[in-house]
Amino acid sequence: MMTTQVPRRPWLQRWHVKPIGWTLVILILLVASSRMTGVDVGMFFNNLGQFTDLLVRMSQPAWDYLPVILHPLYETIQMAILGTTIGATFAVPFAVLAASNLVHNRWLRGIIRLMLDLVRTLPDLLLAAIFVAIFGIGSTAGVVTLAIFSFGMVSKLFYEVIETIDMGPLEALESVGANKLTIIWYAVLPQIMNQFVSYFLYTLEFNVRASTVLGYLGAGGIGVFLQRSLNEFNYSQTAVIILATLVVVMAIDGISNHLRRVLL
Amino acid sequence: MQTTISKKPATLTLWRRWNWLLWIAIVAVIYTWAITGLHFTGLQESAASVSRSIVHGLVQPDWPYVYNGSGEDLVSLILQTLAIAFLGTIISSLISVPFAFWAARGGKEWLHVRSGSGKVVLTLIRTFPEIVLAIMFIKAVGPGSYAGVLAVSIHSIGMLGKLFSEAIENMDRGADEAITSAGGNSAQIFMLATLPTIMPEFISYTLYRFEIAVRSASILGMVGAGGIGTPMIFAIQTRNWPRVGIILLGIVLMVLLIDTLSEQLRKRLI
Amino acid sequence: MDKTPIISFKNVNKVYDNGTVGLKNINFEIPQGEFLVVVGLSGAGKSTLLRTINRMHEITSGEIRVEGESIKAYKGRSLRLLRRKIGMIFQNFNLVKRSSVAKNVLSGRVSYYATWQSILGLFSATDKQKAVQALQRVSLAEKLYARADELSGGQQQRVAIARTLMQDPKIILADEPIASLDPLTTKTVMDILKRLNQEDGITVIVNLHSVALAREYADRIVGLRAGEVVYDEPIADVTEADLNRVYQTV
Amino acid sequence: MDKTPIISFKNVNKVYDNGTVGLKNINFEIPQGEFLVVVGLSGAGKSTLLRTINRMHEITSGEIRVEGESIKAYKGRSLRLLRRKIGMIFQNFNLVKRSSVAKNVLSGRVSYYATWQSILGLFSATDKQKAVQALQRVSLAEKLYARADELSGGQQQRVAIARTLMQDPKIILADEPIASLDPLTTKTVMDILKRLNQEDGITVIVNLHSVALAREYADRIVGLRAGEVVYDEPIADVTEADLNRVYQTV
Amino acid sequence: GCGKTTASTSGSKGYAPKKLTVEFVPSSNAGTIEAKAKPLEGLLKKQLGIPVTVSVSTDYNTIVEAMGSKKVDVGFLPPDAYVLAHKQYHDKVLLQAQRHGLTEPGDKANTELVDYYRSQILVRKDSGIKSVKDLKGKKIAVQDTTSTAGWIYPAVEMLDQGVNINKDGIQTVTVKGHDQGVLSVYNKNTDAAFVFQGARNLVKKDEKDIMSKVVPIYTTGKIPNDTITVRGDMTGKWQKKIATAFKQIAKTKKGHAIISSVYTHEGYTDSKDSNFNIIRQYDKKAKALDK
Ligand SMILES: Nc1ncnc2c1ncn2[C@@H]1O[C@H](COP(=O)(O)OP(=O)(O)OP(=O)(O)O)[C@@H](O)[C@H]1O
Ligand SMILES: Nc1ncnc2c1ncn2[C@@H]1O[C@H](COP(=O)(O)OP(=O)(O)OP(=O)(O)O)[C@@H](O)[C@H]1O
Ligand SMILES: [Mg+2]
Ligand SMILES: [Mg+2]
Repeated sequence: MMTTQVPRRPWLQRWHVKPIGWTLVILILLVASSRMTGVDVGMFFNNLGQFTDLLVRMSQPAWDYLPVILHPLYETIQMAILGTTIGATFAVPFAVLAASNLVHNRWLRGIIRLMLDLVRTLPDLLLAAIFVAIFGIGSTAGVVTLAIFSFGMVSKLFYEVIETIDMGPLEALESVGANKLTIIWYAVLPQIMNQFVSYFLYTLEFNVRASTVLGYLGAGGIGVFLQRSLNEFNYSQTAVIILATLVVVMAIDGISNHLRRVLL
Repeated sequence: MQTTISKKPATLTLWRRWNWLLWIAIVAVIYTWAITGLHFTGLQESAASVSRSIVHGLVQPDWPYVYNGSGEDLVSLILQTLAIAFLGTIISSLISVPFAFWAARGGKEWLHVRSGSGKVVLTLIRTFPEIVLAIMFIKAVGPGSYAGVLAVSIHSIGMLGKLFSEAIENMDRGADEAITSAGGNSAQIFMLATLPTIMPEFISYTLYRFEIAVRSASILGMVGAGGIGTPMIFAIQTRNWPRVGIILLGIVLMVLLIDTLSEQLRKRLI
Repeated sequence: MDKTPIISFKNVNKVYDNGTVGLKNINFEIPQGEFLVVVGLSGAGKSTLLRTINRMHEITSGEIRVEGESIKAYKGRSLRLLRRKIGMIFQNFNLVKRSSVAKNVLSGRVSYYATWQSILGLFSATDKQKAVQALQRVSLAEKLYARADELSGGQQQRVAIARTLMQDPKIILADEPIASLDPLTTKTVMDILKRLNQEDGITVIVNLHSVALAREYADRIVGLRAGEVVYDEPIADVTEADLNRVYQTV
Repeated sequence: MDKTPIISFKNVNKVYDNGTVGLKNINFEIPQGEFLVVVGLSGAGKSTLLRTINRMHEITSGEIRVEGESIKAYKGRSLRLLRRKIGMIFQNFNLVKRSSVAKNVLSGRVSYYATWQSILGLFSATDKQKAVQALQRVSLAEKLYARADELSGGQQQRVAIARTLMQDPKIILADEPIASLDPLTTKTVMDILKRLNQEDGITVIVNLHSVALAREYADRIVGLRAGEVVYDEPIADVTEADLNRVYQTV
Repeated sequence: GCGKTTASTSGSKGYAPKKLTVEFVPSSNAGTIEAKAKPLEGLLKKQLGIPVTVSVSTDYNTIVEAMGSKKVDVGFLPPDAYVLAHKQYHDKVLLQAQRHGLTEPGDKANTELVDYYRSQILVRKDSGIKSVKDLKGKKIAVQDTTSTAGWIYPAVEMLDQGVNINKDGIQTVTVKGHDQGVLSVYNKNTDAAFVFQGARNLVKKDEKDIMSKVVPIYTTGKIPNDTITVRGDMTGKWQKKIATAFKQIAKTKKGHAIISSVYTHEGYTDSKDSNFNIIRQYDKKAKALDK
């Protein structure tokens, strides 16, 4: 009795066309990229000692350097807070306009999205350079750079969140006879508030880390000191800078994790 | 008919009101600190002329730089940047998976020691400046894009691991339960239920990280770890705006292309 | 006294963009104050039918009249006024989970306010009392300040009803309001609807899966199959056999 | 022939970490081959009860025996063997949405394979045929290669049943298997469970909200309220009034 | 790519490369630089007869570290970086680059080839600051404290002139890049700036009137030009071979065109470690200044 006919699979599935195709494409890309970048696995492991050399030299942080970097570290945090706030504030209306479930006008949405994409593509290094040229060395350039960078990042994260919200309450309000703005206020914002907080803090953290790079171009903050310690080969100072940044990042991460749970 | 709004419980009212005020106060203090702590510079006298030459350079880009067959033109370097970002992202996305499970908060874990330690490690990796990482790898494998690949691979673990672990924390455990109740062991649960369920999010985050890696590959150029970054920084430092213009154009086109592709991929895979 | 129908369908057709036929040549009238139950298999077009009445879905051809006027040309403000007149209760409640019950209930009244007022939450004291009363009607006044997601399913459903009451609707559309509720809550919800119908004279249209409930509460039952009306009888004439016919697969 | 009970509860208590009492002093036995329906209000502890039987939830005190053996000490392999013996059907199906129906169904058989075999998908031809047969039993063989998320709710529920069949279970636990299904699909699903019970002699325990269905399908009905058994009668003795008592609010 | 080039096959006599890795980092006084490596690769390969890879970095830390870990054989190092590299890893200087000398006013290039450059203190012409003494109580734009031309030389020489930059009421503003120093004076954000001689040329494209509005009040002594340095363990034979190769390249027409346009090098002269004692002296004085 036990011979039930197993139905035939469609051709595509039977020969695993899609998975095999994808694997092939990725393999080809991997091989090509490895060629292009000269990847050599053996060499890396042979020279692991050289890799850890710097870590060893960093292993004794020069704690007396800490007072020196406290002020720039504060400056970094302050710049990050302002930059993120400005960027995120502007991101909200643009994210709403870019969300396909709220704006049905394809053209408007397309134009807004293109704009957001363009903003996002600008490398922060270039932005920093340009704003240093316009505002001179100092925090203004840093804040503006971080603001634009955050704007690009948050707006994208944000319209993706908006697109995943539950449309039910929107429908309900629509059926009550509410207009667009009211609907957004009552049905959209409450749903995305906690994600917003989470992404805001995530961007803040990103920006604190980014300042270590922006300093290289004179946009203020801790980066100047990172570069100086590297140029003096004073890795025990580098270690202090990294650890101090770590504390800040962990604090933000902790707040974010906590809020995510509380607001959920 | 007269109804009055029922009174809320007194303590609750009190706490809710204070709660709210407390938050406002904290936020106000933070912003006051941030604003007063920075000293802002206004527009420079030279801002107008500098902006003009920047714009001028951007609208009259250095076209011959696009391709000249030397392997050091825009097209080749952008391809190299893509290669660095691609390899780096793929490697880090694989390494991130175990890290993510390490850092994801589970149900009945004692004081969250495991996940807590995982989170700290991921934060440390994320905070370790990419530049220092690149220097370390250059010491190990010499200057060039290989060092860039390694730096991106390791650095990305910090962010991908975090995003992955949050995805794991938020995932729907239903399918896991089903396999558990069918008597599957943890490896089987992972392969047959967890992984297929979580895959779309992993892929989506990986694509997102790829976009970021492409942009941050320019930072690596500063220390000679390959890619389009080095010429861009030289051009900025020597105020060669037409060159900056064409590089920017290249990066914009590249990122737009990646965006479109990853959007398509995302749609197809999820 | 001959009642003029509050809602009338004339040759209504609805084809979805992907070609699915949602409604096919619908023709019937609903007199003011009726308690109408729509039954039919999953995918029969019940939700579609309800949603065309307040223009949440557009119809492809034909005409729907509400209070004697064709709703086709309504736009902007006039459409919002139509919707204000028609309360809708959704199968999955459609509450803003993170907002308080009070806020959810008051949001039913936004169309009576200017945008800025409703955004600033400047509801009149009268309306706040009205909200409490609405919650009292569904026996839920004590949950006024709870967050919507702290409530059980049945309680959420009742909040949704209270929200609808705030609109002062003349018509209530309820799309499977009792799916996945336990028998006790089911009865509560259906009783509330019946009371609104009888005490306030609101016309009620309910989609249901349960034939037993339909027979218990309806004045009249309409059966749909594949977008067509296959059954339409006042409750006195409904027989079990008839209803089972509606549920036969096509 | 006196049947030894396949499952027995002795003074079982379950208190959740947050202090909620899930089960309170539960004492009863389920003979082999019975079709038991558990009814009760939302939050009464029905799901909790079911989940303690295959140790998806741990109990706080008391003893549960399956086939005469206390399941308390089971660990690792022995626990997996216990779970293999007990099939569970979830209210929300718990399918891997992105995997094919075949894969979902076969995954019910993992406990018969070594880890590496199941991971590589190396299921035997016999088991593949078994999967087809299981799907045939729920009339869904033609969907073998469809992705789970392409199916309607009722179809997904049936896939979940087929997956359970693959386990060759002696006991099936079904947690509200028909919530939000239409009457036709409801009947299909319940009929399948009944057939498994009668033809294969599988002991079936079902949580239900619908008293009508309980009376139609059960051999015996157990009523829970606030974690306690407040009703326990063979079907012959069940009266409508009794059941309504179970649904009274406390 | 840069394969398994420099496997440490150093015998008793030292390291003889089978494949040469060269890294370049621009010196601070280069007005135009390009991130080009390939042309030099070709030229060197022809001269040396072994494969050559050239890479570019904007930051000298990596190059010193990579030479330390024997991943780079030859580095184009600025003088301060050379001093550090020598101290840490005993790298050896072979050559110094030559550039055109500059004449005031207007930093015009003359025909003389020199292996040094200088640093300047710039002020606005209309500021009334005429000498170093006038800088007391003023605001000065400086580069990072590791910068030879943007900090060490001018600061030390100011002290010789009796003005202590860390006292005397002087406020310093650290800027990034010598162009920023010039601009901060031009924009009146600071009263003076320490920059390398010729830095005004960087902003000439953007601000046409820079030469007339911003002028030097002081020019420092000679700073050695950037070096061509090799790993300390390289055999003497190869050191000589590499030095000759570079000099040879500078002499050919094609080679000269390339090193001139890409690295603004006009030629190379032999160098020795003692040429950099002057840098070490200044470093020491600058350190004392910090205290
Ligand atoms: N937005 C849509 N686009 C295309 N087809 C749709 C859409 N919404 C519904 N349909 C289809 O129209 C038909 C009627 O759907 P409708 O939602 O009205 O059914 P229903 O009777 O409410 O069923 P249920 O009891 O499952 O809610 C179904 O075949 C459905 O697949
Ligand atoms: N993980 C948990 N932690 C704490 N309390 C829980 C948990 N799961 C369930 N409960 C509580 O235990 C009680 C019994 O829950 P259970 O899920 O068994 O109810 P049920 O009878 O299945 O209800 P429903 O019909 O709504 O599914 C409820 O009060 C519930 O809130
Ligand atoms: Mg429906
Ligand atoms: Mg339950």
